[in-house]
Amino acid sequence: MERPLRLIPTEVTPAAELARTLEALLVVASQPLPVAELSAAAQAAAAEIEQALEVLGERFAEGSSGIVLEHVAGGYAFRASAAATEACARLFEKPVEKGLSQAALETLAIVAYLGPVTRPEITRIRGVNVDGVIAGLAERGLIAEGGRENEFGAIRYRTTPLFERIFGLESLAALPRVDDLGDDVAQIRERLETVAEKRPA
Amino acid sequence: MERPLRLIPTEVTPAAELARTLEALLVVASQPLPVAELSAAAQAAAAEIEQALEVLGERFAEGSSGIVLEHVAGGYAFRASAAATEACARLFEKPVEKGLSQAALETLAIVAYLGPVTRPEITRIRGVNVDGVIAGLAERGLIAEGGRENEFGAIRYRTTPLFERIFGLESLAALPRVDDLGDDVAQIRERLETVAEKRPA
Amino acid sequence: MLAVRELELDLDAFEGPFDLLLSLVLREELPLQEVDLAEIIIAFVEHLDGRGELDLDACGEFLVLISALLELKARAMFPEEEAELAELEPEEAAEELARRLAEYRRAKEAANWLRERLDDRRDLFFRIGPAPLAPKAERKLAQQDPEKLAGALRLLAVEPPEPSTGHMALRFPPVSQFLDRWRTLLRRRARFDFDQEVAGLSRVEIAVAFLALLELRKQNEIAIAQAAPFAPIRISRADAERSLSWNVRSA
Repeated sequence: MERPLRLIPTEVTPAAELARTLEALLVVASQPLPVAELSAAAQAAAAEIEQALEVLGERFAEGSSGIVLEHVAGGYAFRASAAATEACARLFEKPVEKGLSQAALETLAIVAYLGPVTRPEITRIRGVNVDGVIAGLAERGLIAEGGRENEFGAIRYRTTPLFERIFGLESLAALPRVDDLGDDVAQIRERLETVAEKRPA
Repeated sequence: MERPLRLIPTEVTPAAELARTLEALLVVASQPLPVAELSAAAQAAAAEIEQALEVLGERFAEGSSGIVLEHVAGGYAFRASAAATEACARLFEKPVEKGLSQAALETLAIVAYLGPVTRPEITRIRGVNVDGVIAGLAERGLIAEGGRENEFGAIRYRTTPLFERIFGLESLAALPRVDDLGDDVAQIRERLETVAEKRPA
Repeated sequence: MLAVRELELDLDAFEGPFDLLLSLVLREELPLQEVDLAEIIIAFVEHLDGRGELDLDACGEFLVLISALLELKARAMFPEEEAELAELEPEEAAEELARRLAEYRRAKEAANWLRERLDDRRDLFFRIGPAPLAPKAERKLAQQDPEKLAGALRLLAVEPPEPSTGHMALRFPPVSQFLDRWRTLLRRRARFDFDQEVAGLSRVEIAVAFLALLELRKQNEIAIAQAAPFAPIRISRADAERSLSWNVRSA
């Protein structure tokens, strides 16, 4: 250390000390840290951790700090404030440099909602070959292989923590429900039946 | 964004804003950032950057924050406070590994029984490049450099006290006997080298 | 009248007149899975729109052709459900199709949501990877048995077997060579007989060729069938089984 350790003689409460410890953990972590991990590393109860995180959430908030604490991908992590986006863009690459194609987003959606899911299953839903799209998503680190269907079965894919981070999801459970399309199914069916009736045998 | 953007109606001075921008850049960086890079990214003069860094240095100082701004060779970077060293060590602790790979075990056996021994000698006996294995064993602290063959000769390796602890040996003299391979170290070495020569390349 | 068959298409997988696409598909030289049928429909509708008049005959012809392609594709996509689909009553089939369409609608819906989310978030920066001054992780090793060291040393003292020249005669071609060969063949033909394709090869080559087939099967690229022991081994593209029988039946 270049600069000598400066001891500042202020009273430090245990809560404030815990908050500092969490700051330290969060600034060196390479991934969002779940409460359980923070609790194990800081040797404090989960309830205390959550309290300290609340304090930190106010200190490191958009509009009052360049460092922002966010609850993402099942844990807590620091990111740059939105106000500093332009400065960051001059120095760093964006997490998703180029936009994602419609095909990539649909495939990603299927993996996120139905994962772990195999390539044939995705093909089935999308109706076109998805090999290239899957390779692209895997290369970007948005999806990863997650075991096989069975010993010799097809590889299954799941989304990664990076996916949750980029899309700002606290967890996959934060994805909105899209199964309220019941009316549509009935309508589609009705139309199909009408067509079927008119088809010459 | 999960949490609504809270606009805090405080006047933000340009200097304070610059400091926030630097905070953001430093929390995203994966390497120390030199003043020139900070200056280019934040679009501010070097002198302003230095001033802002001074402010940040006081805010993120040992004893008053868990995040500490450090000036290292390559520039500026955040690190964890010294007070949080133990918590950080627990965070980065890896699960205990059960055993060593066959390559590591063979190399370690050669160093233990024949040491101190040079890298070319180990290579000759094992018949493959051992650079990676040696680096790994050294990183784990199981072997260490122990002088040179002669003034300009190859570095010799020997086992460490940690090695003895892990293998439950009071000293190297307590290694299991390998009389079946030869009467002394010189004989064993010769035998291993002879066998190695016969191996197909 | 608008000649539907002359409709010029510019798709990802195909460029040329609709008629050529049809014949390529029927000759199984263009897998339908690669073709985005929605694009064809859009091309047709745009073309129709450009003419400014409604050509009922052309629409009728197009509907017949495109629905045939849709059915072909649907069946090719789900070869494993061959029996299952064939046994379905029209109403059940309609229901199944509706269910799948709904599933696809959901995927689209979810994709839209993800796009909006990405638009909100993609300008936010965070560090990917380790922090510059992060502590280094220490590797810890469990207690070890010193006998392992003696064992490792003894292993190094084992005399190698006398060099054998037996392997010189056996030249193993790489499996990848046959993987390429089968894939190329399957792009041209939907199915082939294994025995025919390996005629004249050495036993080792035939063995490697067969290994390549097993690999393709594992990847779900092909189906392997043999009517009885020692009968010819038939290989078909995993997606091809259904379309053939459908063609035969409707011919």
